[in-house]
Amino acid sequence: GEENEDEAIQSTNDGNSSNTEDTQEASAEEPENEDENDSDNQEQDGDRDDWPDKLRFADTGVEGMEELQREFGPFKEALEDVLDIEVEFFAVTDRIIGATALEYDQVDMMLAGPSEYVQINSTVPESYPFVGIERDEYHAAFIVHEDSEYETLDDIVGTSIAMKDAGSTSGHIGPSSILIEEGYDLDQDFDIQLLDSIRIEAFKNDEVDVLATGIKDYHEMVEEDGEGNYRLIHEGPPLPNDVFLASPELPEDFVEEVKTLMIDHQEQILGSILETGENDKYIQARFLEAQDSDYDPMRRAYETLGLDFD
Amino acid sequence: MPARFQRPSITTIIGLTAFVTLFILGVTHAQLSFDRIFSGITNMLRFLSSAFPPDPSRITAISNAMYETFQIALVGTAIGVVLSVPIALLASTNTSPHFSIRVITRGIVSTLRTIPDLIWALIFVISVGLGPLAGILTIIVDTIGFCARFFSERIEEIQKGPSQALESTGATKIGVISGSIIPLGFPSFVATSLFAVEKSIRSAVVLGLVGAGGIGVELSTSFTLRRYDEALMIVILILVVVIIVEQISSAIRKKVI
Amino acid sequence: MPARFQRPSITTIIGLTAFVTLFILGVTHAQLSFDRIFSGITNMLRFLSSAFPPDPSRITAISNAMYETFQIALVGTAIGVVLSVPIALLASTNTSPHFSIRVITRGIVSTLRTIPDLIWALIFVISVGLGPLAGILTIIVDTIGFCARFFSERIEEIQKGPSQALESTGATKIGVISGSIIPLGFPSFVATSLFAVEKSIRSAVVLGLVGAGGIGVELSTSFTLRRYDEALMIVILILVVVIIVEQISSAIRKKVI
Amino acid sequence: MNALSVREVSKVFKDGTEALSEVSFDIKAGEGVVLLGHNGSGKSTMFKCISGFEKTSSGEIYIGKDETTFLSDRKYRPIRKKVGMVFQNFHLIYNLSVFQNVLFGAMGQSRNFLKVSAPFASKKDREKAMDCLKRVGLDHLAKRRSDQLSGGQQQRVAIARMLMQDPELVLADEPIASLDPKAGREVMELLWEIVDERKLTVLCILHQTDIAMEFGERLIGLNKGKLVLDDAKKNISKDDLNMLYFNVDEKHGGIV
Amino acid sequence: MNALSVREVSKVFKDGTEALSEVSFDIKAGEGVVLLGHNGSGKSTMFKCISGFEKTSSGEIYIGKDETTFLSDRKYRPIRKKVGMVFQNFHLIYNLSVFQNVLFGAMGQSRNFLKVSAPFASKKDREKAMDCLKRVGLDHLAKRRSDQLSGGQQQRVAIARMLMQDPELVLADEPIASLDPKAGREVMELLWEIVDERKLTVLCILHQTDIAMEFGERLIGLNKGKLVLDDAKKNISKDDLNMLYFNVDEKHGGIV
Ligand SMILES: Nc1ncnc2c1ncn2[C@@H]1O[C@H](COP(=O)(O)OP(=O)(O)OP(=O)(O)O)[C@@H](O)[C@H]1O
Ligand SMILES: Nc1ncnc2c1ncn2[C@@H]1O[C@H](COP(=O)(O)OP(=O)(O)OP(=O)(O)O)[C@@H](O)[C@H]1O
Ligand SMILES: [Mg+2]
Ligand SMILES: [Mg+2]
Repeated sequence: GEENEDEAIQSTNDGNSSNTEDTQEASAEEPENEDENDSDNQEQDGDRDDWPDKLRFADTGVEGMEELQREFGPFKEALEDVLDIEVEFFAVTDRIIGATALEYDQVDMMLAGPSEYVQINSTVPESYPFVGIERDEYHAAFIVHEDSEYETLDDIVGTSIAMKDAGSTSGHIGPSSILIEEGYDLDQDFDIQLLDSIRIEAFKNDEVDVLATGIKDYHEMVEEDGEGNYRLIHEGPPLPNDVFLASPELPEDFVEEVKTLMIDHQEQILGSILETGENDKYIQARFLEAQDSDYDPMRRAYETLGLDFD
Repeated sequence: MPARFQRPSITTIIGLTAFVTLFILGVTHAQLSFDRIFSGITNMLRFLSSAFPPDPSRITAISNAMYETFQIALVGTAIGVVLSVPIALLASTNTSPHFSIRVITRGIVSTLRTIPDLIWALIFVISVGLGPLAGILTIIVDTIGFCARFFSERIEEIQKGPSQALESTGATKIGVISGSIIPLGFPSFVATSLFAVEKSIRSAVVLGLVGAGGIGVELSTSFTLRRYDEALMIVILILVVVIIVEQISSAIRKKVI
Repeated sequence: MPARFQRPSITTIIGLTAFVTLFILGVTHAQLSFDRIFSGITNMLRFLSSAFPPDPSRITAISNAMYETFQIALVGTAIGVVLSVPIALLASTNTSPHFSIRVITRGIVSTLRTIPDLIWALIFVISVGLGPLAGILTIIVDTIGFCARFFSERIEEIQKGPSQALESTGATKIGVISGSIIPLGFPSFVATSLFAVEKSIRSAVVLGLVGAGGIGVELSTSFTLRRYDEALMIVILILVVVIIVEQISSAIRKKVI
Repeated sequence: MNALSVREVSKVFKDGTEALSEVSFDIKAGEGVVLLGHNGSGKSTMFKCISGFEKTSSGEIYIGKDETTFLSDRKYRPIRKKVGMVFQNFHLIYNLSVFQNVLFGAMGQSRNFLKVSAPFASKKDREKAMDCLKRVGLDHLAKRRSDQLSGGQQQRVAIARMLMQDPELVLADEPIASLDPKAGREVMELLWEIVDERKLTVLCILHQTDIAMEFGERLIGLNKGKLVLDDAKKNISKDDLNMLYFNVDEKHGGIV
Repeated sequence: MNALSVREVSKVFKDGTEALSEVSFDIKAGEGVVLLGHNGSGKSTMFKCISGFEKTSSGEIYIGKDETTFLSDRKYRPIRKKVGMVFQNFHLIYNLSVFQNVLFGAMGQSRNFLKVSAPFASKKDREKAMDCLKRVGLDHLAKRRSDQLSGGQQQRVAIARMLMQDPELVLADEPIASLDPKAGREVMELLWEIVDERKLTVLCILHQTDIAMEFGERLIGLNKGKLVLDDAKKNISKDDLNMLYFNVDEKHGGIV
């Protein structure tokens, strides 16, 4: 079946508009493709009229795959190769813009973090996830200095905690929801500072007592400064997967097709993501099907944080 | 003999008092304790040393990003500058056709400037989609907010003598503007415009916002990955471009000043 | 009779060609299709309507944040402006004591400007800790990068006649500067400084970075939560402050222009 | 017909300085009149009021048939076109060429700016500009930037610009103050030649009483903002002239 | 002793204009000399070279005993302090008061700027500034912003500023061009009074040949950048003077 799917999408690529006549014109112009799979093509044209001829793909800077933001070439090529459709890739550095672009049909598919997905889904309720990236070691952690007296979460009541920016999965929503679930009052019990990209330096310089962030940051700090400097006092449960999500404007059978292809070719695609990065050792990743319900815990975290999107 | 000190006007007194009060409040608020500066200096050196030596391994990729950014910044700024000139003329006391037009134009320019880049990026992404075009539009808006304001300030400072000399020949407003205001303001316009180019390059992050890539994304990725030596390399590259732009500015100004 | 067109110099030709080429490349690169702008206009209106009417429910909290930001911005900018004057004098052709000092000062100012706020925030947090002080220091650096550059440009444009008149009395460099350069540049300095205040307020996000709160954090939180009506309220508040600052600028300039 | 009519014009500046008080005079078309007065007597202010750059505090000014007091800039334009001015401090566009500055004199002729910009001006205009420069002896400096001229050369450019305008009424504010004796005399001859040949009207501020007496058929004198002399040359004695300057109280100058 | 010595000074501007060619003259201390010449003959350039604002292309200039050709700005300062200048276009600081502008004349006296700023100057300096203003008849305008003066009044402020400086050598570039006849005469008398009483040296550029002949004990004449006249008044005939202006070829002005 693999081959078939492949070619099916290829034919979509040829028929670049919503009516059959156009499709045939286009096909006629490129007899090469027609030769390959003539009958199949004719048959499927009917329900593939509405398939896009170009996939607008945005990446909102998923944690651990930041490299993809700037070195997206191989990934884009792999995707084009696998899906056999032209892919327009946008590295968007702000999740709000990504969400808004999807809402206003300026983008077809996105790679987003769990927290982003929840946000986007709340604005565009019909958007849905179709492939998740499962990774090792994707959870929030509470880090203190080795020589500090803090051992448990109870000890850090009354201290200052550095987190990332509002809405970050592992650097805000994750740790916050842990604290909430443990029964603390975020406003009363801690001095939480959202320091974004200077959180680690601020922590290293004792500006704050505790750093609550993704486990990846911990590994990085250990790598930089050696063992024995930092201590984990609490690790949260695994966070939901990063997701590829689809715009409701895309035909569902097309998304289905893409999903199958991606899962089938995951080594090639994941390989292309990791090819450029240096942090691949933290990403023992694989693709799997994603459900909207996977993100309900995230939603609850948002709710308990009082960050609801009207 | 004039008195040593003129009695300051009520407005001056109120203004000064307000300034001094706010300043002192601000200083208190900031708990200024400059001694910390020295205590922290070793920390700082340690941090800075993590950025040395700059890491040139990605220089080709970075240069390409820079080149792309430069192109887009150039287009956006050039269009912005061209649009700024008429806007500035409408906004200046001495060239505006009417008081109300002046007030409205000024208001619009201030608004362009006040609305953050993020919102502009949003607006343009919504209307024209992701990509360089949205970036260019954002840069155009930024440039107008900046240049129109500075052009207008300069226009108001131009001595009125030469303009009156042209007016006295029966010249139209446009004649006076093209013959006197523009030539006399030219050195300053050049400086401001080339500063705007530089500014657009430096604020290349906005291109990242709209998915147009560029040097801003490179820099912020280096930061997120805490590769400070790579970040330093990028900063150095930007600095080189900034200095080149400044040199061009000086060279042009030297001819027309 | 002078020729209609002067043969442009080689540098001019090269410069122009480079500009035009880059501009065209940039336009092509951006796939400029301005028709997209019009097709997207309904989208845009829909988006904008989601911000109307502005939501004033958090007005007290917002105003407080604004007030804090204003104080800090004022302190930082005031100090930055004061430091910019001597730096600008060192960096200007007509006032610098020596060619090499000028080049070095210019280089430093360009560097201050090129190093992104984020890095400054990092550096100052490391050396003086989190809080308003780090914010003030970042604003000071920002202000110097901007004001010193613009002051210096204005200083170079000042006519040399009046300065020569003072020099001819045997005045020292400092005398000439205080007696001629500063008074003649004053209107422009005022405008630039008050623009810098405005700029510091608008770029208040940096205060958020160093844990000093302020209006920037409010704005970005409103964004994250997609509460555009609240964001609009904040933008309106900033706009009010920006316009007030502009009015003050005009009022002072009117007296000294 | 009157080329210029000044009726009870007063001008009080914001700070209370009364520069002109109830000055009235008429100048007939084709007359060449000299305006005299001590420093600060209000001569330049009079010119600024006539050309509308200062609003009068009271009184009316007619240029030809047109009342100018309440004219908008737009309505003033056709009138200004007829009035050529030479300013006391020249007011050249310092970073443009001499040639371009002179060409700008023709600005009133066309609403199209390109027609008076050196590269695009018509051959006729360009030749005329060179002609005007030649008349003030500066054709060899046409290409020079105007701030690279000597003081007298700049004044000549200002005169050439006025000539370029083909005005009907000339207001010249000390047009020969910076000129050498020969050039000064020649400029005066040029102005009066215009009056004679083309029947233009010239009102010229001068401090050189000898030249005033030589050229002006009629002399007008201001003192402390008041009109104190207005008569044909033949009726004016040396003493009358001296009175203009010696009657100045200490509030209005007078050197110790 | 020579107050000023100019030795074979030439000045060629960047664009090739030869403004001065091999000009030499000496002026003895206590002399009052008038410098004449047609427009563009190089008079102002001569002054700029003496005060060091233009570098000479060749030749030397001595002020008192000091060779000035290669002096740095810092070394020039004590020399400039002794040389008072009145510029052809006044060069006032337009947005400061008349009083402040005059006070600035004392800048050479102190390294402390506050001592010449109106609010902090010593009583003595303030009184002296008022005195200088009184001598040019402008004490009543001390508070006025200097761009709100008439042309002649501005020129008087420039003269007052020079007086404030207490110079040993005065270089006055057409100091009476914008003054009315009485004021002009009074300023010339003032200058020559200084020469007589305080044994100062004055070099004064004039275009008014009658005043030049009346005041100058000695006259120097430039023509096309060359020294063509340098003699005591008694040896100079009207014709000599006329030659200064009539010998100008079309390349150097001459009005058609
Ligand atoms: N910056 C300059 N570049 C080129 N030529 C110049 C420059 N400044 C002056 N000149 C030329 O040098 C010559 C001498 O100028 P200067 O100002 O000394 O004349 P002057 O004798 O003072 O004349 P005037 O009586 O008109 O003031 C003139 O021909 C003038 O055009
Ligand atoms: N903007 C102003 N504000 C206040 N007073 C002014 C202003 N402009 C000029 N004056 C005063 O008005 C009076 C007349 O000035 P005006 O320039 O008309 O004199 P003038 O006759 O041209 O003198 P001059 O021969 O010196 O050029 C002067 O006393 C002057 O100080
Ligand atoms: Mg006058
Ligand atoms: Mg001269």
